[in-house]
Amino acid sequence: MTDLPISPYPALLVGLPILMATLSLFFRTRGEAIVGIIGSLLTAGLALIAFVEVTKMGTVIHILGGWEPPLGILLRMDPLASVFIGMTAVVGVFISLYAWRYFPAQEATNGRLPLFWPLWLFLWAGLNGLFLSNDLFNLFVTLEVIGISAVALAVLSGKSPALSAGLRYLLAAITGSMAYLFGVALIYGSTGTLDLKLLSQVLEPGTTTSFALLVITLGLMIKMAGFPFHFWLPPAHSSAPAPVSALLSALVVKGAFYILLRLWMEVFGVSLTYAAGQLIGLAGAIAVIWGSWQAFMQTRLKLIVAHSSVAQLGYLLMIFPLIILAPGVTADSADWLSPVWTAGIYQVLAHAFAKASFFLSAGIIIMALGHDRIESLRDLVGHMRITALAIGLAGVSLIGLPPSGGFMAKWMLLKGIFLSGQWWWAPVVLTGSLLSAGYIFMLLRLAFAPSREKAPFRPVPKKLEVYALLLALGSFLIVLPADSLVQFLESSEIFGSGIETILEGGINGND
Amino acid sequence: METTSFLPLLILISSLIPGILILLLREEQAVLRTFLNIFGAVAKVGLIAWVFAGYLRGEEYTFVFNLALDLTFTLRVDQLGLLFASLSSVLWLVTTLYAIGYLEGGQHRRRFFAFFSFCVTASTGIALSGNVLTFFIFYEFLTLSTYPLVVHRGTDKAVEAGRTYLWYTIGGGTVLFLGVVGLFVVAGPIYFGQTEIIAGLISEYTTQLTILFFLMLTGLAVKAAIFPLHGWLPVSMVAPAPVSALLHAVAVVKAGAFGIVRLVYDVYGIGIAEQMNFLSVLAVFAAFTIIYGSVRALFQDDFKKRLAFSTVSQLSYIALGVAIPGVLTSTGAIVHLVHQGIMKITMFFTAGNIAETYGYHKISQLNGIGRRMPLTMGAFTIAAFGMIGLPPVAGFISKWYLGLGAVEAGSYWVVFVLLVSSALNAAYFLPIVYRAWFCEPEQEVVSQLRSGRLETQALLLIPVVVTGLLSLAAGVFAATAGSPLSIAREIAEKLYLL
Amino acid sequence: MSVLIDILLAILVIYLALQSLLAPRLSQSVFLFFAFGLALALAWVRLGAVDVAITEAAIASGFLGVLFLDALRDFSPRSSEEQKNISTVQNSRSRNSVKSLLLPRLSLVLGLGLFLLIALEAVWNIPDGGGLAADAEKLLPQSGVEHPVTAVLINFRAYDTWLEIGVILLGLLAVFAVGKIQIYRKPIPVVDDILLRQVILFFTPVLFLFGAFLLYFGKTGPGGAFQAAVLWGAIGILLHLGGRPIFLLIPRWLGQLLLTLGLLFFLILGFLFIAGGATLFEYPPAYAGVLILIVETLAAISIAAALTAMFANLNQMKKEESNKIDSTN
Amino acid sequence: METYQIYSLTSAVLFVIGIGGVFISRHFIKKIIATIIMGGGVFLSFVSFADRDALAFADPVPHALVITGIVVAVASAAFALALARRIYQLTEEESFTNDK
Amino acid sequence: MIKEVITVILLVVGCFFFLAGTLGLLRFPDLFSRLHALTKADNLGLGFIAAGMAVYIASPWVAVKIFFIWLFTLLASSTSSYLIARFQKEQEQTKNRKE
Repeated sequence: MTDLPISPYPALLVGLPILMATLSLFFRTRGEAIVGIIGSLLTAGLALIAFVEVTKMGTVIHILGGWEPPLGILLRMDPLASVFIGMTAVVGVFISLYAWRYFPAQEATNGRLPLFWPLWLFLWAGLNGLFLSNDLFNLFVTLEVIGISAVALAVLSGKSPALSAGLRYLLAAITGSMAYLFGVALIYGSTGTLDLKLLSQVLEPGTTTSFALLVITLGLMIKMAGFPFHFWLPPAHSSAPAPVSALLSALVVKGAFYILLRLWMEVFGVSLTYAAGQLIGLAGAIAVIWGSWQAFMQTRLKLIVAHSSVAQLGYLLMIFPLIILAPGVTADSADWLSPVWTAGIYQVLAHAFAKASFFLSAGIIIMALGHDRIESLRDLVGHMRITALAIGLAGVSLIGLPPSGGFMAKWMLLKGIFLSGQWWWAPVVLTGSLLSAGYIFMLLRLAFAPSREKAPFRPVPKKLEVYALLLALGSFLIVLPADSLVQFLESSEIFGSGIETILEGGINGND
Repeated sequence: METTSFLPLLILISSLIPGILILLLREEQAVLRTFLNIFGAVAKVGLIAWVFAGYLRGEEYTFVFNLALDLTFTLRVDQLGLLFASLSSVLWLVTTLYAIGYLEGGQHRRRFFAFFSFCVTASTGIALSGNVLTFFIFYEFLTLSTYPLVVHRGTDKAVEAGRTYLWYTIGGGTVLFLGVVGLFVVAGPIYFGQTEIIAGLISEYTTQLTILFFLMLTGLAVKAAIFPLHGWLPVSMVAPAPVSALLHAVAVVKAGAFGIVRLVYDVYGIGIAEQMNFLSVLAVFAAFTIIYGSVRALFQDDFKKRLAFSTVSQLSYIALGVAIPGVLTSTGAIVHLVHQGIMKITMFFTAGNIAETYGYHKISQLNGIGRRMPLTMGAFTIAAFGMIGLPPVAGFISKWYLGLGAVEAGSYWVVFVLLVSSALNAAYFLPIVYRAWFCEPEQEVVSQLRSGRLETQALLLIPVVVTGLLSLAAGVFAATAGSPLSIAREIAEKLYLL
Repeated sequence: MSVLIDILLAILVIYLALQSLLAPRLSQSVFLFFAFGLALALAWVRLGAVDVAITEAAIASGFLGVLFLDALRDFSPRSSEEQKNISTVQNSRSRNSVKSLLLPRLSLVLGLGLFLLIALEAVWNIPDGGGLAADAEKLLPQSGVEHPVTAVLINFRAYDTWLEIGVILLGLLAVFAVGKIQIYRKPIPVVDDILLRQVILFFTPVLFLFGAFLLYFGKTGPGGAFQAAVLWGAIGILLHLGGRPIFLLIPRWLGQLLLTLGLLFFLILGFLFIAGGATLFEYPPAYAGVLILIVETLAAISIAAALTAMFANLNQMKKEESNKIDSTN
Repeated sequence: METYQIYSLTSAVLFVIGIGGVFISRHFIKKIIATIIMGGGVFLSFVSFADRDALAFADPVPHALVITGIVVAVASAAFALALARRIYQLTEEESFTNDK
Repeated sequence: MIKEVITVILLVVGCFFFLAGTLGLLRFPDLFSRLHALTKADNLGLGFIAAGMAVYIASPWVAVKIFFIWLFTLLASSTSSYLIARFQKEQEQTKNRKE
């Protein structure tokens, strides 16, 4: 473990945003924004340098304080983590640029929201910390950093619906972290270590481990708005200011997913059963159908987009039943694993780009209209062609039409579904696609329809539209480097691996 | 597949880049836009001609880009693809000219021409795609790029038509998606022409491959407008005439028909398809669609609607030709792909010209129009005769080969279908011709578009004359080397030699 | 005997927890919560976790309790359960909805019961993992402090602790975000009570000294930055209540400095270590003791400032209408 | 029955009470109290497991973790309280209007 | 032995005062008298218990610490009950003025 190359970047990736966040507190509104935007650009630059470093050197580590695990904490930046960090950086920098223009432009209607920048940089540090962390308890702390800053960002507008949604979100987040932490306590009690790597060697199946897995999974499901616990997401995401909604949807929920993936794959392999995978897949499938249907029924743009997040996260959960092999199948013979992993990564990436773009576009529309009821989107194409194009592109990626990243994800997912013989997930994927096509094209239809008013849209800064469009394009461009990206990820230990199960033992239930 | 060539990619880029550039231009920059359009169209025709020449010399053009795992994006030149690509590029050039004239002074021309270019990019992409994945990518891309064209007018009716169009095509696309992924899983990444893969697997995976065939066929049948999946086509003729021309002749329906040809000939192979009795199902549906479309066309008074139902009927000739195994029917099917395109585009241009010049949309208004627009109606008459199947126009050739092939294959009922449909074709086209030339106009209307000695604008007139002549030439010179027929025949012979 | 005490204490803790959730009146809830915190602190002592006991009593029960008490002034005296009953009497339609809620509630309770049984089973059968005591004992001499808990907090797992200081600052920012920072700058009425003022003046140095003692003592025994920080934070809260809101009395930049000092110093120190070729928070062994003391002091100052500011901000968030003020009967 | 067992069982009970409280209680303040109770259960389990081997040198790591955890939990609770008070200030609502 | 006896006596007496104070808190009619019972009795009870502990441990330093604990508690509880009383009085005055 410790013979991997040591690099300072992991520590800097967490330290730098917090440093800038803290520094920004010393300034008033404008200065704070300047420090904030510089901080985001620096962090993004650092993330890209670190990404390049990992592509060259492979996994790098940073032993904090020089104390090796199990006593100390180790930051590990493997290809999987670096892809998530890179994604955060790219999406983050666009959202930062957008926010830099958005908040001054919105000052007249929303008033000043001075704390955006420090909170966002804290959030960024938390996300980087989470992706890098290799320690169960440290993951809890980063989850809390993310949770508090995310909720604080969500309530920035200070309006009562946002506050109410924020409190709901916060309570869900605290409950989730506490459930997670209870699992950590049990794991620490039964193994005496918190380091993921060491845990994977010493963890033994048993009631305690299974229960720990159960509470950890439940906790993380609450945090990532997995199906029965999705109730907090739509109000919280839809009532936040536009750049914040984009951050919450594109990045924050991915954090919990990342931990879930890491823990299931790296740590809890011993106590997973086929049934556990099927159950979590079922939760995902219901989320896909329910979320898409709810999105279809909404009449406010941001609510549509928020419900669509529930559905898109459902696809992520549907990865799990495919990676947990049925009894009797070995990971060597399971040739569907790499498509499924590719599907997972692409779903994460495509959703991050497309959803961020979508929320930014929604922000632009609210700016132009003063509200986001969709019947007022009439003739959007005529008046705001860039935004219309961005919505169209992002929507195409969400539906999963070629040649978008979403298409890559759906293709690989379907392929994995067929190859693994678990064909019963296929109708879910297709129904989800059709339903999402339904709500996306409902928007497009309105966008092309003739307007009933003379000049329905107030002018908005063009740059905002361009940032949203670039993000939407990003959800297409990610397909181009797919081959090298997958090869890069395959050098990560867990990418492409599967959990082999035996017939007996492990938990039988999960909800 | 050994040598990588960027030429096929260049063919796509020649319309993609102008499209993107047009989107970036301002609405007022009409001259630059027109230049880009025509430049792209001419470049595309030139490139395809070059590639065609190279191909005839025996060179191979393949462009491969590996997306991820075994997903590869492949463009490859073969005869069938080239035939379709040349058809779309030539007709695109013509339609571009027509559209420039047709939309002069209209709104949102930037958007129109941009998506127009994307649309042609997609259809040449379909033509040149070397494997099922690439085909599917462009197939969906085509759906998306035509949507803004269908709703271009922005009226409630257009938007509603766009919705119908999308539901049909996205639904079809989803079914196709399922089939394509399934095929990938069962047979791996199949390149067109590698029929031996399926042949090797068919005994082991009979059920799966049968299901997948029909899934893909259903997906493709939506665009090919085979009954009962044709509903979008008559509705979406609310679009401007160039778009209808594109939808009905060049791009969308042809993509469906072309896909069926590819599926049967180059993926499953004609032998397997016949052996598994896939084709008889297709034949029955195609035959029914031919009659059904003709009967529906008979009762339309709206000019474009009649043409639309005629398309439904005519397209199924291709499917029918594919469905009856034999060199002659295959030749007929492939050549009809081209012929129907040329003839139908002429007809839509005619309808557009009449509507633009005199504002007539109904057939009952067309009395005596031939005297006022002789060139336009002349072209229409040629095309109509072709559709009915009178020699020496192009349509005759296709029908002849189809009928001959059917006799050869012993499917006499097909001959009967062909005869009935020809009679119906005559029944709904001849009255138009008759009205135009032999009826007295009820009132004299003077069009503002009528400038100088020309019966309408030059840019509207030239395309229709050109395509009218083309459809005549395709029939008259059918026997010469390089004509669509000879190419189609070569393709068909190759198919059956294997 | 000792087992009996433990069982009684455990029952008391559970009873208080249940009661604080079930109490019909909000004020009862809050007071029972206070008691719960103190009982839990006793449980920590029984388990030999004196540091945790101090932290629990000081922060979770003390500071949070004060915040809850302060919040009580806002909310109406009746709890929502009663209000719901009133509204159901007024509105028969919502009574139906209460009835329809009964089934999900019941299933939720049953589910929780099942969950409890599994949880009890899981904690009862927990295998003995050994823990890290041996590692910590071995490395303790190199850490620069003698008290193992402090060593873990500020040295072995300094990263967690640093993030935690960040979380406190973040919590304060979040509270600001809710209250729209302006509230916090609003002057508060000065209390003109001589007794209160004198008592506060008396307690200020006492608390300060005691905090400093805890901080320094943390090196060798239970105590340390967090415990000290709460005491110092208590000074700020007392001064605020006594009409001397520190953050309004000192210049803005100083307030900001106080709030961020701990986090910044800790981080910049870590960056300096990196620059010197080591890793983040890798103290040079020779200076570890001194550096840890400085880090702890500054962290304690920052946390104290943050707690004060949190309280001050929450305190001013009260509802303005006078008829809403809670009377204690 | 050992001391640690009593408290580890207590911790499980507290955790479940907390979870139940978060979902069933209606008033904001009670929901927040419930999260703290839940946290209390979690922290108690950490330390009670550490107390198993009655060595002279108790495992300091769980103690440190719990101190960190308590402080983090308090920060979140204070934030939640601020939200609750602000909501009440603006709307006079003391609980979520539509249940769940 | 004698030390233990003295400790027990002091603790019992302290507990008695606590009990009395609690009884007063529960039984007295109004706020002021409740406060009265609580502060007086409890502070005294705490004093006895503190004294008992000091005797039991029998170390001068600890005794000083315990004394300070008692002193601070005394100060804090008397101040707070004074404040509660004052708050109540103000409330009543405003109520009267309104009526």
